[in-house]
Amino acid sequence: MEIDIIVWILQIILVPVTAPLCVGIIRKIKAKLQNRRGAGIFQPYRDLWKLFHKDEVISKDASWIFRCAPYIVFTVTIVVGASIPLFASYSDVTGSGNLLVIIYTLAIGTFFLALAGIDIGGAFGGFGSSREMTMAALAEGGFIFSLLTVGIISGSTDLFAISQNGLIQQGYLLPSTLAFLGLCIVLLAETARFPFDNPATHLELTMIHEAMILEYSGKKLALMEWASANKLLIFIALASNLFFPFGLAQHADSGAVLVALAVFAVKTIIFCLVIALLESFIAKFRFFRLPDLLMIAFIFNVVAIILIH
Amino acid sequence: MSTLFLQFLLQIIFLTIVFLHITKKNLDAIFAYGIQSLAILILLINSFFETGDISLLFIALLVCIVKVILAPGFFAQLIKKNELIFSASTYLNMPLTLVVLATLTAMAHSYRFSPITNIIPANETLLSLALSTMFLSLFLIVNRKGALSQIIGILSLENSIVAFAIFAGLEQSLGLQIGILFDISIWLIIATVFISMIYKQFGSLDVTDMKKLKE
Amino acid sequence: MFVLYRSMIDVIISQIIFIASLLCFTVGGIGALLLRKNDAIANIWSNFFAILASLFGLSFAALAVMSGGDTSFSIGAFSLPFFSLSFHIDQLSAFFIFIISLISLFCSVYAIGYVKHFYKKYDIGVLGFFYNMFILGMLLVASSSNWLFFLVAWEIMSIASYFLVIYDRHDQNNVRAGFLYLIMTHVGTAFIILAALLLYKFTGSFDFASIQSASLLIPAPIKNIIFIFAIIGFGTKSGIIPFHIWLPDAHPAAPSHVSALMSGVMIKTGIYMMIRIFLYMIWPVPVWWGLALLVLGSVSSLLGVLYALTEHDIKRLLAYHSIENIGIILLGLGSALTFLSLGMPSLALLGFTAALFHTLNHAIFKSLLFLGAGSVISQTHTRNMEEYGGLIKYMPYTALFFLIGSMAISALPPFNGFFSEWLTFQSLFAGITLLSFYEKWIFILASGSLAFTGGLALACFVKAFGATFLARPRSSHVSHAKESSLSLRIGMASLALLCLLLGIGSGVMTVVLEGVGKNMAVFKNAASVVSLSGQHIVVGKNFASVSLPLLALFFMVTGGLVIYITKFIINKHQKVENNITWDCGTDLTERMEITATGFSRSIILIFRGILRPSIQHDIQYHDAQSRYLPKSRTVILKVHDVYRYYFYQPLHLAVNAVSSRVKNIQSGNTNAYILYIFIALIITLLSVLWK
Amino acid sequence: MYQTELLFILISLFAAALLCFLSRNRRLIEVSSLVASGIALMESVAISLQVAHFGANVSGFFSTDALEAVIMLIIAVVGFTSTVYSIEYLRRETSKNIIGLSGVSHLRSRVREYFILLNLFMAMMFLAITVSSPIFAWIFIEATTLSTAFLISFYNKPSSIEGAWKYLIINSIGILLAFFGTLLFFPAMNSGIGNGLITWHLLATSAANLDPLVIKVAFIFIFIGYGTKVGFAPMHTWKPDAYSRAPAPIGALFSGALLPVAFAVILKFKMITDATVGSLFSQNLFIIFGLLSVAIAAAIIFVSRNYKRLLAYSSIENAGIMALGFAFGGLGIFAAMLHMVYHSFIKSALFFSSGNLLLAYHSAKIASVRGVINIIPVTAVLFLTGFFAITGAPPFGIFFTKIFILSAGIKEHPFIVATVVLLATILFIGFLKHASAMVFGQPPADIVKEKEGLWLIIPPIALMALALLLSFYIPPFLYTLLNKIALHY
Repeated sequence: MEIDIIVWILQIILVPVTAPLCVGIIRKIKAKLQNRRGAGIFQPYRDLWKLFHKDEVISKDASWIFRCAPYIVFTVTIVVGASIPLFASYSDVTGSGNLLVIIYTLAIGTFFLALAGIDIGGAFGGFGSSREMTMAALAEGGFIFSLLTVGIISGSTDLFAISQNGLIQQGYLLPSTLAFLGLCIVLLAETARFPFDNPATHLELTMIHEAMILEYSGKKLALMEWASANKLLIFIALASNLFFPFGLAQHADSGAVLVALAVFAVKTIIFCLVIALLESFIAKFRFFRLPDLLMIAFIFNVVAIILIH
Repeated sequence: MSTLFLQFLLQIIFLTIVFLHITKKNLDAIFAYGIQSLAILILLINSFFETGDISLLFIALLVCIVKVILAPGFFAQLIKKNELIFSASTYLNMPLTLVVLATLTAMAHSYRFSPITNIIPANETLLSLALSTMFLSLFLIVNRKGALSQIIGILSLENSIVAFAIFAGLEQSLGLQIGILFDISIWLIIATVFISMIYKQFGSLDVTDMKKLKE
Repeated sequence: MFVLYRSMIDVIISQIIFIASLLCFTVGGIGALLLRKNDAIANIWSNFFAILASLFGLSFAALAVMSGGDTSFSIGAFSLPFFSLSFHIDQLSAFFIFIISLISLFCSVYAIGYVKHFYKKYDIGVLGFFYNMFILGMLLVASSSNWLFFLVAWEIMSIASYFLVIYDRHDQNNVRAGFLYLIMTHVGTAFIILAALLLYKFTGSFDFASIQSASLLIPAPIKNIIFIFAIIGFGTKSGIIPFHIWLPDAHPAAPSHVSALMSGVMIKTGIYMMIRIFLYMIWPVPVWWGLALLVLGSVSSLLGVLYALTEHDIKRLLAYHSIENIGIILLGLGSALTFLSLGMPSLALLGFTAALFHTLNHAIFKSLLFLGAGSVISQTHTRNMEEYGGLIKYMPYTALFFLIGSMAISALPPFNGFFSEWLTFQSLFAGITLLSFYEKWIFILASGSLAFTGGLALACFVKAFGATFLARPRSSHVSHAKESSLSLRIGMASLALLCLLLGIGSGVMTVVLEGVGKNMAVFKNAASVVSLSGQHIVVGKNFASVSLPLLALFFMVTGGLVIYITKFIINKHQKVENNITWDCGTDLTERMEITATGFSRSIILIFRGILRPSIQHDIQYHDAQSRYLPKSRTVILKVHDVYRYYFYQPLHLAVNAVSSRVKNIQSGNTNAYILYIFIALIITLLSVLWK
Repeated sequence: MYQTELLFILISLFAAALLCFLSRNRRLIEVSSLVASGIALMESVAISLQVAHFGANVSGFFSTDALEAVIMLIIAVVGFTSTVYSIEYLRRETSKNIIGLSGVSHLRSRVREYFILLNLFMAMMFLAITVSSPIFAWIFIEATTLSTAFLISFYNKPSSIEGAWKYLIINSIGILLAFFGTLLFFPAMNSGIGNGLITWHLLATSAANLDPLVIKVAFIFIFIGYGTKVGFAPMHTWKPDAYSRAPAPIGALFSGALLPVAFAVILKFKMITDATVGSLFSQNLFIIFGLLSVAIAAAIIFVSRNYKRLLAYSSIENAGIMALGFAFGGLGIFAAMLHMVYHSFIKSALFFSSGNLLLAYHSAKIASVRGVINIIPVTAVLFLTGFFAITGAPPFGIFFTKIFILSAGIKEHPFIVATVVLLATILFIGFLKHASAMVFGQPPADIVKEKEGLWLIIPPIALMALALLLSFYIPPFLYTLLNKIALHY
């Protein structure tokens, strides 16, 4: 009985707790590839701790939207984190594990992030929001269709049901791979990773995600950084648990849960490795070539769906 | 009277209309109309002899007064007052007008119009000739540019209808004849007043310069 | 849910209530006309009776929808054949009466305050008269039961809304917009009349019920013609893409509470009649109808939102969004029609419920947005979003309500827009999973366009809200803007509350709407796919389930925790300093902010194949010689109106050419006139005597 | 038994004409014409009530059955309202000396001449419709042409002379063709009763033994002849010129009263031809010319530049629709008759409002009339409601009659109905373009807002109210009359 409570709590806090770790791992791998030592993998925790304790400067042009956007964006990532299959494929905490609900809840986060970007009235925020919304609008099609492919294969759009049906059946290998590729492109777009946006840069012309949170400082910046880390982990979890659904705890017993946690950790590390490798080897695309990339993702998913019958 | 004589009278009417197409001078046109009305008058008198109906004689008298004396008189007086010797020309040149006249008469005589022309099989030729005079006078109004010739065209159309009625045996009772004549006379008066007004406003009787009223 | 006992008394009471609401509208209208000498009294009179009438309508509709059962009665006998004021209100028309009364209630509350700024300029009595007649026309359209009465109501609605569109007649564009609107509506009505006549030709009557019973007599090709006429006729009124050109001109021209009613409710009457014809009157319909509706829906939704992105006039932006949402409703309807003709009534019921729910939701949030835009315009006296900015500091409540409206329209979860779009998605996904090859592709196209529409709508409303309310004022208009008066705020607040309530209570609403669907003969025996288990709405065998109340609750709890922790536990005594925004050392002018055009420039350039934008730069310099010190630089981004340029303009020129050629027969030449008579005589004679 | 009422109408009208001719006093002229047309109105209502109760009456010189009673009603109502209107209209015009006249005495004689001809014109119309013999009907219609010739050239300007001239010439040709057609109806007749008075009734009863081919030709001549008077398509060319030049009340009388009279005569002949030849022949004729009229009217309205010509073309279009109504038969005839009633009232109201526009703006050009709603608001409202009524907007009856006519026609002629609906839409667009251009927009600078004459507004408002009332409640006696017509023709 108490295993259920632990699993329930774990489901909620797992994403916020381990997200900065992933970011730390990715930075560590990138540093290694650029043969420099780089900060430890727990550096993001220290950054967050530091930011939480710094004073804050808010522009006098900002309205209440600027002030509560961080809270909303962060809460969204926690809610979504709690309602996607991480390690246990039965414990649906919020009861809304449906793919559309996930996508549109994430859209709330993007919506308020963009509004916050415009609210200060600076040039960078406005342009960041404009580019972010363009990317989000184009990515949404690919995102829905990739999850839909897997949904149709497993006969239900409920994420937990998808993650319950074990390894990908033989007949659907090609559609699943196409959908997975599509989802990876959408992952890179949504979490502002490399070909779309350079997370580390503050170069005005190129930054999308950074531009919107440029004006934040102190606790609000911490929440924003943390939220983007959470979002990264959510997408990694979605990609891993829906397309490689093995190793998830099917029923509430401590052994299976521990194994599932380990398998989840391994899968996440592999994804972080892939992302870091990607960021080191390819350059950031010009802004107006990104829509073609997103269209490719959308076409992949459409072809995937057509192939299922 | 023999049909030959009736045929002759009808041919006179036919020729007067053809002459109206050709003439250049207004005075000649009025003179032609006078002859035409005279022919109608004789026709009426002839049908009086045939049926012996006194009222026909009375109508003939009225026709004589209105059509033979009054109308030409009005017109002559009008022409003298405004020196309108030469009437406006026609739309089609002479040969073309004659070609059209020929086709119209041929059409009237063709078997297509047989149901109308042999209402009374006996004078089938007369009726077809009367019909052709009707078409010709209609074409006269279309072709002439002068206002006076158009008026004369309408009056000759009325004459040819009356001729057709006489030959097709459609005589009317006295009251109707009087009514029709009364109308024609009123119409005559109004037409002459209009012509003088047109002359006063437009300086000439040429209908083509009345072009202002269009979309 | 208690089932109301449907006794005879109820029937009579509900009839009395309905007639009472019609009477109140007429009394309100005529009274306003009589009292037009004094503006204030006329305004109060017309809006008071409009509110009273919509309350009556609301109670009647709620009663009818809840308790099921149809009421049909007729008023007065007329000496004209075929024509009788006969009403037949089944659950479907009760639902539409519910929408009409609901929105007119809040718009009338809003109008009490809003119309004040027309007081000295125009005749308020006339506004009150046409406003009441407009709503009365819509109510009659929703409840009439024979074609003639319907056409009368339809024309009353169109002509009343025409006079409302040209109400602000000092601005020449409004008159031109009204002119275009009435022409397009009239062309639509011509096609509707033709469809009605075709129905009459084969079934021998104008009455809906007898047409339905005799619908087997109508041969298939005629049904297709009727379908095409109905699409053109009602598509013009609902603003489906090829026939939409009047909508972005007419809706913004009307006073805002009227454009809210027009956008929210009037375009739904077209949808209502499409349902009435396709699903009720000429039922067994071929498959391609549903697919055609799907294609039309996806085209309308995608292009609607793309054109909305190019707009920088706030009311035109909202008008284009109406086209987009009509497209979404058509997607629901199209999927319902396809499933029905393929013999899957239960899935069709799902699509139908989705369409009805989105009709209700769109009516609510679109009128909320228009009312918000109206109060913004009444304060800033301009519709150009480039001259707004920073209004949230001057009009906080309006900003909040506009934000709720924008979140609802971009289908963000806690609000009602999300749930109806979710249902539409479910019916489209069901289509994808179950259907075979070319139907499946159309369903994929439809869900793809719905997905992109969702994303682009989100971008468009970030632009609309951001450019209007956030950052610093970009023109002097904003500085003297004040918060809108009480009645305006009440109108908007209740609509915003409704958005939230319908979002949270969407489970209950779906079951009610399914009841409305089941009441129709077509869905009589359809098993309902959507079931309400506890708080979850489950579609199919656990195909998809969502429970908005639980999600919202979880959202509130975590949000509260996060705020509590970060604000009060971690670093409680944190100093917060107000300073200026980062400006890289230059002085921060309002030119630095993003403008509406700037915001959507990237999306427009991405979709330049469809939109064909034309960008015009011009720079003025201080003096002729130096090219390096530009005084001012303006960028005008215009989108090429494809429909007007390629279809409506040539059509107008063709008719003009023909009529100017026909005009020449009136050449002024008397001889020519007589020649016409002569030729007419000869030709008729010969044609008769030829044999 | 209605002889007395009928004679009473005619005597009162002729007496009024005579009085106007004799007296110099303008007040007397106006009052006498008003009284005469008032009497005509009351008497015709009485007659139609009697006809509704006791059925048709054929007595000697006069014969009034259902069709005549309805047409008499129309003439009386339109005549009365236009007399009322012309009194105020002429008073305004003489004060603004729009009538191109010099000198006051000359001016008073023109007004006198106007009222004489007006009374004569109404008397002739009453006679034309109620007389029992086709030839007399022809004579009196010819008389209407003559009496109105000078009314059209009332303003004595070159363009009005031109309009009157064209009216005179084209109508005279039409009337003569009709004369020939009427004569052709009589060949088999006179063998029977010698030179007795050939009446409609007689023609109808002996229709069987008429020679079909002759009757066909005769009906073509009748249709083309009287069609010129009604204004069917190829023969309509005089209408826009005459209506735009004639004073507004005369235009109202033309399209409101003269058009139904000529139409009624054609209908009477149609009844006889249908009896001999079968109804198909006349239906085709009506359809072809009706469709042509609607098409040409719709096209030209789209580009017309003068609002009085606009109303003329609208009359042509409505004549075309009435012809289609009679051609489609069954419900179509009932609807066409109702359409005739509505059209006469609404078109006259429109003509009166166009008269007001002319008084305020002194020009008939659409381009020079702007912002009427600010200058003469009541006329603007009247003009706009008249426009909506005439093109068939619901509260007014024309919407219903158009739908009934189309529904009667959809059975056999779906394509014709489709084209009519299309043409009606083009006409609506054209008309709306001009109406909204005139009513809204900025008024030209030199036009000053003045108080509108009370008596200039009351007649059109009365007519519109009557049309609105009739579109919802048709009085029983009118209903029985219309049903009789529907059965009879």
